[in-house]
Amino acid sequence: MIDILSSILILAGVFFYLAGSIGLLRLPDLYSRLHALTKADNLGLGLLIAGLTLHSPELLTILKLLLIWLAVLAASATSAHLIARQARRQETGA
Amino acid sequence: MSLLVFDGLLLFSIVSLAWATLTSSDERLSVILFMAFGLVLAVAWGRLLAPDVALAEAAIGAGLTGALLLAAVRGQPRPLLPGATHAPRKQGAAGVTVVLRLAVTLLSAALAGTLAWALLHAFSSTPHDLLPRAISENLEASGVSNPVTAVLLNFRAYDTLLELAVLLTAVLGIFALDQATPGYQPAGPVFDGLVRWLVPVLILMAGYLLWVGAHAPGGAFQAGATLAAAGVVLRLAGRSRTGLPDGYMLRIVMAAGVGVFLLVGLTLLLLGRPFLGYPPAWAGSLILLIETAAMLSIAATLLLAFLGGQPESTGVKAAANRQREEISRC
Amino acid sequence: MLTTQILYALAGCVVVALGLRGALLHASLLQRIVAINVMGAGVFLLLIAVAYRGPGLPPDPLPHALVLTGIVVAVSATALALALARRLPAEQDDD
Amino acid sequence: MTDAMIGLVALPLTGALATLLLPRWTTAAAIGAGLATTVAAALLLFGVATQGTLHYQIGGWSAGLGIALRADGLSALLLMMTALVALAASVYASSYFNTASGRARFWPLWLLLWTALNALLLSGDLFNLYVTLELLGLSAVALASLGGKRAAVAAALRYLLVGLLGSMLFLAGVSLLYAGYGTLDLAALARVVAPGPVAWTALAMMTAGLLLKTALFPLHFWLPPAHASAPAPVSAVLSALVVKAAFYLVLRLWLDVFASVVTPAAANLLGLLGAGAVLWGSWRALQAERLKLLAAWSTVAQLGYLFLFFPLLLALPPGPARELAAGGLVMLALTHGFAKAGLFLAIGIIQQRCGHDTIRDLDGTAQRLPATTFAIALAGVALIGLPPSGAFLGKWQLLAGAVATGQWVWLVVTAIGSLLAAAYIFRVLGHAFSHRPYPNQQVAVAREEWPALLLAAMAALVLGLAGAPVWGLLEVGT
Repeated sequence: MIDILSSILILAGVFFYLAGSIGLLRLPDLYSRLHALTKADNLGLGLLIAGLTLHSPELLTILKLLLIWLAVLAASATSAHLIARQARRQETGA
Repeated sequence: MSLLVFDGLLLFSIVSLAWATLTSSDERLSVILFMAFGLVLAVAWGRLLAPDVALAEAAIGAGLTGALLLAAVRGQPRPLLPGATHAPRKQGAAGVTVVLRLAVTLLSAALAGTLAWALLHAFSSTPHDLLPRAISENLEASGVSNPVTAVLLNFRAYDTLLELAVLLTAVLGIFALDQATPGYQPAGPVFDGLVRWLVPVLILMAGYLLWVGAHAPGGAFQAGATLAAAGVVLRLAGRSRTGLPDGYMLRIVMAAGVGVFLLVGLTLLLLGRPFLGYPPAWAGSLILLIETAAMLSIAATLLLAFLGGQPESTGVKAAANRQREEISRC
Repeated sequence: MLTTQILYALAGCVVVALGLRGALLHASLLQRIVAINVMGAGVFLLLIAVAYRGPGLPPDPLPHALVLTGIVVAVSATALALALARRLPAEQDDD
Repeated sequence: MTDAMIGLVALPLTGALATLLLPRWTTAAAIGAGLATTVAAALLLFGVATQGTLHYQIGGWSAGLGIALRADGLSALLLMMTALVALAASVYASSYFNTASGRARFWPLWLLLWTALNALLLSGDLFNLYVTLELLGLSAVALASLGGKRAAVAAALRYLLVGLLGSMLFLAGVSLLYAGYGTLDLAALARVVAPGPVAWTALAMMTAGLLLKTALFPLHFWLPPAHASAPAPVSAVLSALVVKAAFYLVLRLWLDVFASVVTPAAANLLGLLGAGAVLWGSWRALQAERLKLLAAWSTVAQLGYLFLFFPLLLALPPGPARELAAGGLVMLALTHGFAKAGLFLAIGIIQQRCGHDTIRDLDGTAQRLPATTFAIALAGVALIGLPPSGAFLGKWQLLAGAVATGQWVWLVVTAIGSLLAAAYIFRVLGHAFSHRPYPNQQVAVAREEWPALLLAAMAALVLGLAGAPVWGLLEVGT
């Protein structure tokens, strides 16, 4: 039962990763690419980690996995922000 | 079967990323591809049951080397025309260049072929397990239960001592060349917010990696790289202080890794034991002591390499009397 | 013979060759430095493949330790090379 | 006595840390560490002479699991040469670097280089050798760039990249050997290695890497700019010791560890490359306009002679004739080490006193700097191979071996090379001794001239006249 649930979560995570990657390649401009990539990847990683926690025997491992997710969330949000801001500055010619 | 598909995909990514890294005409792109190459490589280390190496690759191979390379392309304006980073070629030499490229390509292919041929021969006999067996038999006496740490800090500690000397040499060489590059602009509120909690987490993580290295993947090098990463993040956020000590204290931290290692080795020699021959009862503590000093030195050294030279406050005097050595007389 | 071991080791050989080619051919100093790093990564791949003993079996820890040392040596050399490269004015690329 | 082996590595390394941490006492700490290291080298040489090959298991672990240090006659002799040359260059450097910041930069790197040389010569473990090669390469490059000018930095960078390429090839060979034989210990490897794809490929890759580092023709392109643009004491050690460390490894691998694997054809190839180096290096030295460049090209040529011995040693059956030839090889290497270091130090004095080292403008140097000119002349005697220099004994054995094995071509190469060497040395001396209306000065030897003079005298007189024990020592081990 747990195996099936975990597999579903991981597969769903992979689907979001795939969607994010396709978005990165296919979408027309930087902002929508960023949007697709970060949203999909954060969600994808979240589902992946949720799937993996079901397999983890120890609380410490689960905490570490959650920490990874939080760190990636924060890092990707920040870098998306920095990239978008830089692009905005270049557009406005500042 | 499914693992074979995974292996195939992974190896395809590794080889094609290496190819893309080396054939890109844009230096910046090349650096970014190299970092991606390093991260995929870290997955391969995980796959081959080498988690210690995976950690080091992600932190040092891809992470800090990538940061160093990115800092090196930072100063250069992005080339406007594709291929503008190439040195201008002389028209007449085009034919020679083609022949040269072909020759080098053939040479490299021959190298790969020969190496592969010899490796297949090596693999065709049963693997030698004398040494792995000796390592696991002596693991108990080594003071740690992670065999990689046992090799690095006990069985082959001498290699690691010299390796720390290599790091020290590199940073002394960098010091002799130049001052640190100018810092970065202060970060905006979003990045600054990240830095505020990320840096303490990185420091905590470094401590954890150092401690856990005795019995699980981790150790001084991964911990030192993580600590250095905290400094890199601080610098990128425009902080003037990157956590490095100043002046004389900095020298002590730089020398600490080699110094403590050497001191332990020589003390044991004076006590009638072999050089670096820890008594089994003390081995665990001595290794932790050495690793702590090594971590600080590694972190300082890697961060100094990222700064590109001596931090300004200590370096001003050196710049002022930059020496002119060839005196013109006669 | 282990298929996994052979596959990874052969990929290592290819990466070594790609790195060597790049190190010899690249006009850009920075990319030559990158190429040498790639070549080193190929050698590491080879070593870690040698250490692999199959699923479920503990790998040989010795090559792992060697690669860890190699990674640190490589970053030291890269740092020194980049510091030297920075002292050269960009407009006068050598060769 | 085996503790001397640890001392040879630990003393200069401690010295490096001391010079880093005691900024007021850099020179004193460095010279002190240098003296202590030299004493350790002498003790080791004595130990090897009286007790035979010495071993040390670091950490007390058995060889294979741990790292073994090993000193036989060959390594003990080279360690002694390293100590004497480095000590003399240290004394010279203490007056060459005349600012506090210059000294602060130079000494730690210098002692790290010394550490690397000693560690390399003592190491009995393949991967440990890789680490020592990298330590040697990085410290040598950092020192070579201390010239500070653009040319020095460019040459140092090229030196570094070539060196790294060489190390990577070496490491690839080491990995292959570990895959094939499951050991990194040189002695254990020598027992099990057998001709076959693994041994051939590994030896070829390691040799290729080392030939890059030892700058054997046609892989010498990086050497002249790097050695010619470094500060004088650094050039001395780069030319006399650093390239020779890589050569020592080739020798160790070919004649010792892989003795059962190498073939006469492969040795002939090394001999041919050596011949190319002798002819091309001497020719370029003759054409050099600057003294330092001349000395650097002469290093390319002199390394070539060492490789001429390979086909002879492979062709000679084990026995007295082979031992005589091997002794000749080592004698030539030792003589070149002392002579070239003396030459570079003497050039450094000329450069500092006159502000240049252009050969055309050296007229009258003999009057102004008689001791330095005399040092150049002595070093020249050794480089040409005139009696009573050690090089004369070395070349004599080379010729004897060539005659004994019927390999006449090496004889011709040696003759042409020696004539070219005589030409480039006398070209320098011709300018130096040419008369110029200078007021007669009293002849005195300045403090900084002594190291050059002693090194050159060692090469031209001591080794040749009192060098017989070298052959006796070489029977230890190999």
